[in-house]
Amino acid sequence: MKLNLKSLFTGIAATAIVWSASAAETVKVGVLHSLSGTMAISETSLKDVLLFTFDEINKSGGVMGKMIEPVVVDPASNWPLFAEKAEELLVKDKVSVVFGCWTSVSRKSVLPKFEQHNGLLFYPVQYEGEELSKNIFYTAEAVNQQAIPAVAYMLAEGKKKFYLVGSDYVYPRTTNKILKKYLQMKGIPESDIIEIYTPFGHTDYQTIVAQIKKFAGGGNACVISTLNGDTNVPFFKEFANAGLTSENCPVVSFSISEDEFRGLPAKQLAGHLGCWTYFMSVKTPENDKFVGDFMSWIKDPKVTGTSYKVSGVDPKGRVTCSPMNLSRMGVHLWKQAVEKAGSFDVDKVRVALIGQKFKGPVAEVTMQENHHLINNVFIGETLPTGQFKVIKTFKDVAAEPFSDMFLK
Amino acid sequence: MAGKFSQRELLIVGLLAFIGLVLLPCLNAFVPAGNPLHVSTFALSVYGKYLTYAVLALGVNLLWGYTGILSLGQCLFFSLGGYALGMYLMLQIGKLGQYQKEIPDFMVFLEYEAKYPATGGLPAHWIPFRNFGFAALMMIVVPAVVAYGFGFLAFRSRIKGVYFSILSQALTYAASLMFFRNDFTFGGNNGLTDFKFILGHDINSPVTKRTLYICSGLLLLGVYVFCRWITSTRFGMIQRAIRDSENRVLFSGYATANFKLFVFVAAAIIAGLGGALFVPQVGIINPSEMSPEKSLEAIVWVAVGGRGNLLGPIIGAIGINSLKSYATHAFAEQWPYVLGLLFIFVTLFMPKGVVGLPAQFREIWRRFKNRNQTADLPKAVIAPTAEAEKPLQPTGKE
Amino acid sequence: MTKEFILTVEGVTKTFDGFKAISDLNFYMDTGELRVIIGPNGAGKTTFLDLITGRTRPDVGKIEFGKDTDLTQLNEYEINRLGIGRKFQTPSVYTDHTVYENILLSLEGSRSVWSTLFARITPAQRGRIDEVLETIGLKDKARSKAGLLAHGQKQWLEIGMLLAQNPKLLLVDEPAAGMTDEETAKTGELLISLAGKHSIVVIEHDMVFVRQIARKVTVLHQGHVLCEGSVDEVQNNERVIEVYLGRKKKEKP
Amino acid sequence: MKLLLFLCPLLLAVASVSSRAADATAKFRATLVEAILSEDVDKQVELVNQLVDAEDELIARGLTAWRASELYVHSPASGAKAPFLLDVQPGVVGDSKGIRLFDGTPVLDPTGKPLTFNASSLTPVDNSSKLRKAIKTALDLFAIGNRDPHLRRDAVTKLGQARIAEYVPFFERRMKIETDKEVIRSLGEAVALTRATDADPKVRLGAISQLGELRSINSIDFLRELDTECKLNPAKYGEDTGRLVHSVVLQLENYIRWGTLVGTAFRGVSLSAVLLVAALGLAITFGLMGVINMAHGEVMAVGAYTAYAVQCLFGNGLLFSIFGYQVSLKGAGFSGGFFDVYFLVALVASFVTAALVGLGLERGIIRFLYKRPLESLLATWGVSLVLQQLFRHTFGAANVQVDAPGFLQGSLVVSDIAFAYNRIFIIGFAVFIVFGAWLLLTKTSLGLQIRAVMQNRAMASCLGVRTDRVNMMTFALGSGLAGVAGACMSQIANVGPSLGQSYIVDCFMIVVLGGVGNLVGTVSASAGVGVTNQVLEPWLGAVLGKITVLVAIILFLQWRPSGLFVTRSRSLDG
Repeated sequence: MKLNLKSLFTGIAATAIVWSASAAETVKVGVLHSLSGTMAISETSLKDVLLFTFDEINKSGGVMGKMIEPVVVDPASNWPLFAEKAEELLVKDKVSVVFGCWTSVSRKSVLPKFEQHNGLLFYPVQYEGEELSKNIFYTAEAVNQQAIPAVAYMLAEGKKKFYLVGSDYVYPRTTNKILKKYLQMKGIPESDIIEIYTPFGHTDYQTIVAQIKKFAGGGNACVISTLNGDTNVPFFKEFANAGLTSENCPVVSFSISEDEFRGLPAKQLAGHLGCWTYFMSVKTPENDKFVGDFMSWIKDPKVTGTSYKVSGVDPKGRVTCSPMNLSRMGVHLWKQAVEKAGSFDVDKVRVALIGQKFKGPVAEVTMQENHHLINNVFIGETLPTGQFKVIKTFKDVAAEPFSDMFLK
Repeated sequence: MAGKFSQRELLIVGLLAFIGLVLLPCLNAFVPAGNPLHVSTFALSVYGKYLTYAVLALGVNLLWGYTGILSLGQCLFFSLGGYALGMYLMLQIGKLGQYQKEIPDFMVFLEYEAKYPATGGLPAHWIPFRNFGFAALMMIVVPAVVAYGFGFLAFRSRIKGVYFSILSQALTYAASLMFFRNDFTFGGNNGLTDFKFILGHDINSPVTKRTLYICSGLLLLGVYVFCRWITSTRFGMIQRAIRDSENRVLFSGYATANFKLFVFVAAAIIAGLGGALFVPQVGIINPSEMSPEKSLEAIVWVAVGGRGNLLGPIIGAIGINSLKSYATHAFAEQWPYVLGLLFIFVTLFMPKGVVGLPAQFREIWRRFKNRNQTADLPKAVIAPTAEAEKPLQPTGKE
Repeated sequence: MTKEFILTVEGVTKTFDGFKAISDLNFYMDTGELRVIIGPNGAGKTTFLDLITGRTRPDVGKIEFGKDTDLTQLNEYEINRLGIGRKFQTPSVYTDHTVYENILLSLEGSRSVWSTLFARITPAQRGRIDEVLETIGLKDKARSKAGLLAHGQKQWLEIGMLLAQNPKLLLVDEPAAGMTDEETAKTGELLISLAGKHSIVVIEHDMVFVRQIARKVTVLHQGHVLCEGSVDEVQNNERVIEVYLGRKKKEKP
Repeated sequence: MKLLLFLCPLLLAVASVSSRAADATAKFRATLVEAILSEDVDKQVELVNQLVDAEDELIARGLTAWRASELYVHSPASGAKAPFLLDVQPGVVGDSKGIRLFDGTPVLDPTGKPLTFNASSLTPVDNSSKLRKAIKTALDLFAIGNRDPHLRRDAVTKLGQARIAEYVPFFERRMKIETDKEVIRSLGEAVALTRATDADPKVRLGAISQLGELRSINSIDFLRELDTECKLNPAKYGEDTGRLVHSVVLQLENYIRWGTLVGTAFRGVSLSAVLLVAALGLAITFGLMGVINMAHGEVMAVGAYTAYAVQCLFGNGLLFSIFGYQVSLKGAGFSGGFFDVYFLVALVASFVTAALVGLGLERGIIRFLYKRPLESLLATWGVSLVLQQLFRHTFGAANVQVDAPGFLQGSLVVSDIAFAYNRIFIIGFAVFIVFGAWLLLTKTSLGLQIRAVMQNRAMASCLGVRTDRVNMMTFALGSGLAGVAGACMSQIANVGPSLGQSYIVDCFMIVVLGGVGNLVGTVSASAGVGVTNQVLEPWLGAVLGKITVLVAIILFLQWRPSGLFVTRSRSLDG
């Protein structure tokens, strides 16, 4: 936790000693999340939850009796560096598995490395699909576990006009393409669907909000937002100031989870919708334990059984969210598969992972043959507290990465 | 000041070239993996990446160090070269993609088959990139043409100094926004990735990687020799004259715009070639490589290594990137402090960069001795401002 | 050499942000002439040179070189290539280059990108450089950086650069500034020796120097020609005394 | 004020001679309480629907609080559950009394003393979108009688859109006693809209032409549909109606075009103001001093984080860590108007902090680099790396939330065009700081010295100006302005470690486009870029619009290679 030179160096020295001394009792696991650069804003929380999960598992005896030893690297939101770090983890550190990546492009950049070196990557963030690698397990929500249920819900609520706004990159473009097809299948005419994109880091949403206001004038309109994390603040501030509310034009966002809420004007977002496979507010004993354990871990973050020094954990206003939950479940699924296979060997673990079930905080998930999960999907309304209130649950939705499979 | 290599330079460059081009690949190919002398294929491909960065840095240096043109858009050319080769590599994947179709995956799910039915989904400008020769030509031509067009406009209307820097930044920013768009047919922000073959060889095999590494080394050597030659001709003198007093050159009857344009295009081609070798080694090219910060990073390498000479940029590019590779693993949370403070330190205390250090030590030593001899002299301090008023000198000059 | 104007300036006006630096200026110069231009500060002397060398363009008026080369349409380097060389008020040499290189870059000859890349120095050029270095007395400094020269030596070097170029028309802005009396005299001799072969315009403040070299003097005042004539004529002209000589004492005590 | 609002009907109710009215009120209140305590959403909706006719302010308050998640349930150990809302009075700090919905009396503890509660420690009663919709309709009808004319107007407009004939008598009754012009207009609009398809042609025609006279934008969608319908089926309403509808549609479309034009102009000006505020600091440090400060964006972030810290200190307290040591500061716990003052304090504080950071930067690094401007780029880039990571480790990698003070929320609506208050504020603020900077630079002796030093450092120094000090002050001033800009940006954009990165490219572009060293240029450049951007965006979309602006800047500099306003110099390489 402390960041001073002395502890830094003792940390390095200690890590080096551990590498040489206790290699037999530990298993190395890679954490590949950006801790600096533009993506650090989202990925840092995932690093935290992974370390928490390692601690949780180590406390209960580790994986097949071995302590998980994290190897944390910083690919710095830089895609070529992602590829380099992935290969370094696999080749130099010889980690048994890697948990990481947030953006699709980062996953795309490391994918060849995992295939070449037969590594194992768990990817925990909702994405556009259209990909399936034998070396990647996608605990993330596929389009049919997030966008489609959300839009189906809006249709059921009687919405007839859809304004699709997104950041100009592949995930929003692809998701919206699929949604557009889906909406047309459901009988929404093309003229009632508007698709708009803004550049990365766009800060001026005046024109778009003015357009939405006009669009929503006749009623029965909603906004489907695939704006990525950072740009939501200017968007929602503008949205609220223009007098638009969740009553006259609700917004469904796919990139805002509880964690993003920490930087958003939650009061102005109240009533808008989100769709995820996990909400912090869901009341189950498992979730209470997860949230409670995580919150107490934050206060004294460490990884039991290793000398890894945890640092850079933000102590204030922490929450749990879907990518965090999916990250954690990934670790547990891997642990179970390793124990079932009786080996850390990637090929054996890969086989053992299929059909693996884990009772997560809000649902029991199953790893399918297509490397994606069967999971519950929740639609939630945002509360002024920055939490979601579940208003609709879809049980056991099987993720399908390829859109032509579920649009038929 | 003839265009000949001095013996010392020949020795240093020869030695480095031998280590880089012969020794390391041999250690990789012939020493077994367990041996402490073994250089892993992974390490080699990372070094290969550094070498392409060093190529880029030499281009930046030719522009900035020698001609005084600070372009914040060099990575645009780097990326254009990369995209040219990337397109070829993309088409080499063939049916091994997710969809097992002839066209790249992103074209399948963006429904290019419906958009460009005549060509089976391939936009017309992609077709010639099936041919490696064409792609190789394009990684020179495209950066050159873009640089020529932009440079022609800018230098003709005598945009200079910081105006030029900001303008080049605007150019690369606009280009990156353009490439981010899926409609631009280059794969949007995911860019081009998941390459499988190059010239029929498996791109991930150790032999290919070693070959790519050696190619990068040869390219660097070639660019070094080119820069060495160009800066030692009368052209090189005019370059430096432009840097120091452009108007005087103009009044001596030289059309400075042409000279600057030549250097700008040359630097763009150098960057493009570097980018073309960068892509197969890292396995991805996407628009964020064009973002202004990346170009700025290249400037920083040159400044840290020492600009206005040829060894500095290479040392800077390789040194900083090695440090970054090391630090992002060793101190994942703290490395920005390390790097940031290093830049500040270098700027304040090493105005001539790493290559200027020996001279600086000599200077300190001289002052130290002087102080011992005459007590009246002011305290020996490293006074950065005093040394930097004069532009830096190339060291290769005898 | 036929008797024709090498430089014709007619009806030229130049305004900077409302300030008339040059107004309705007429100026004619014979081939081979050595002309001195004097005038108080702000009279437009340097602007006048700027206009000839293409650094600024006139609002209206005609500037011709030789018979019918219109200078107002040309660039600095094009004008230079016609054979018009200029020495600046503050010495402008290539500080990072050696004295030798400074002269080399100024030598007469092609100035295209390709020729600078591939041309080799011919023995004739080498001889010419030596000759120039001899003339300006910097032979022993040939290998030292121009930036390290003394002020006067820089002035000489710049004159040397002009010579190397072998221009038809030399424009020399305050060559004697910062020189010792001895150097000044030497400069004067050099300029006189050049006259005839070259046409020379000298701008100068130092009246001793002007007396040494001048045959014909033009007095500029507020952007136009106040009077023209020999040194004595000019010094006895009442208007010149009024506007210039009176002031000059204050300026150069 | 609110207390008064709430007491009036209470007193009235108590004093009412008619016990029937009191009975009715009590019955409605009981219904509301039942609805709140019910678990079944459909039943809740049904019960809420019954409340529409209750002319009871307490019920309105209860419903409003329910919808805003500010309604709580008191479950005493003995006795029934009692829903209550908090009696928050503006300006009062600390806990507040609870008011029971059942009868408007305070919530008491077993000993009979009123209990006090703190909103943050209570769990609000659940609501859902379906329920909120029902609440909204009930409140809409309530709202026709609301004291706030804005709310009244919104309610009328909304009800008018529904075009339910049964509402018309309510509207007309209200029109007789209504005093607010806007509301009367809305009432007229609502009535006309509802009657536009009346069976009686005379009523119909009158209503339609009235919509035209009222410039009723709200009815354009409806009228367009009607227009198409009339064309397809002329017999249905008759040709007269068809013709009239068509002309009214044209009339309204014309009006909307004007509105769009004004709207675009406002958006353009407001974007210009944002750019100007962001670039002004840079115009001083870079434009005047020639320091290429790549950490300018991070100095802005310092300002924004200062605003965040001030907000927390006014509110619930601030928690952050310095090099791993956690620091927790207690907040003042203000709310309402007192809390809103934080923003004004934050503006000043952000100037001071950022100026101090700038001062440190100047003393520590930049003063050694005045003769090497390009190298200041390298060092300050290092600074920006360090600062970004420092923000991450101090305030967390996630964005932090800076609330808008009450007076910057919402918008001013003038003839159907919305002018958001925060935008208006930024425009005003831009004018203010540009004017301030201009005054400082031209009318004070410091300004004189600054200009002297910037033009010729050596000369100014010879003339006895303490250039060292002036450099320091100027850089601190530029940084301070950047800090204020950051605080200002917190109102429209996010506050996070990479806040600066999103502005730095634009800022440099603006300063260079305007002409280095020229404040007028900076103002003109931001105006040009802002307006162009907003004019282009509706046509080309945000991405292509931005690209076009960049290309336009490149082409513009072809024409004026040294920016809009050129600073002349006579030296050869000036």
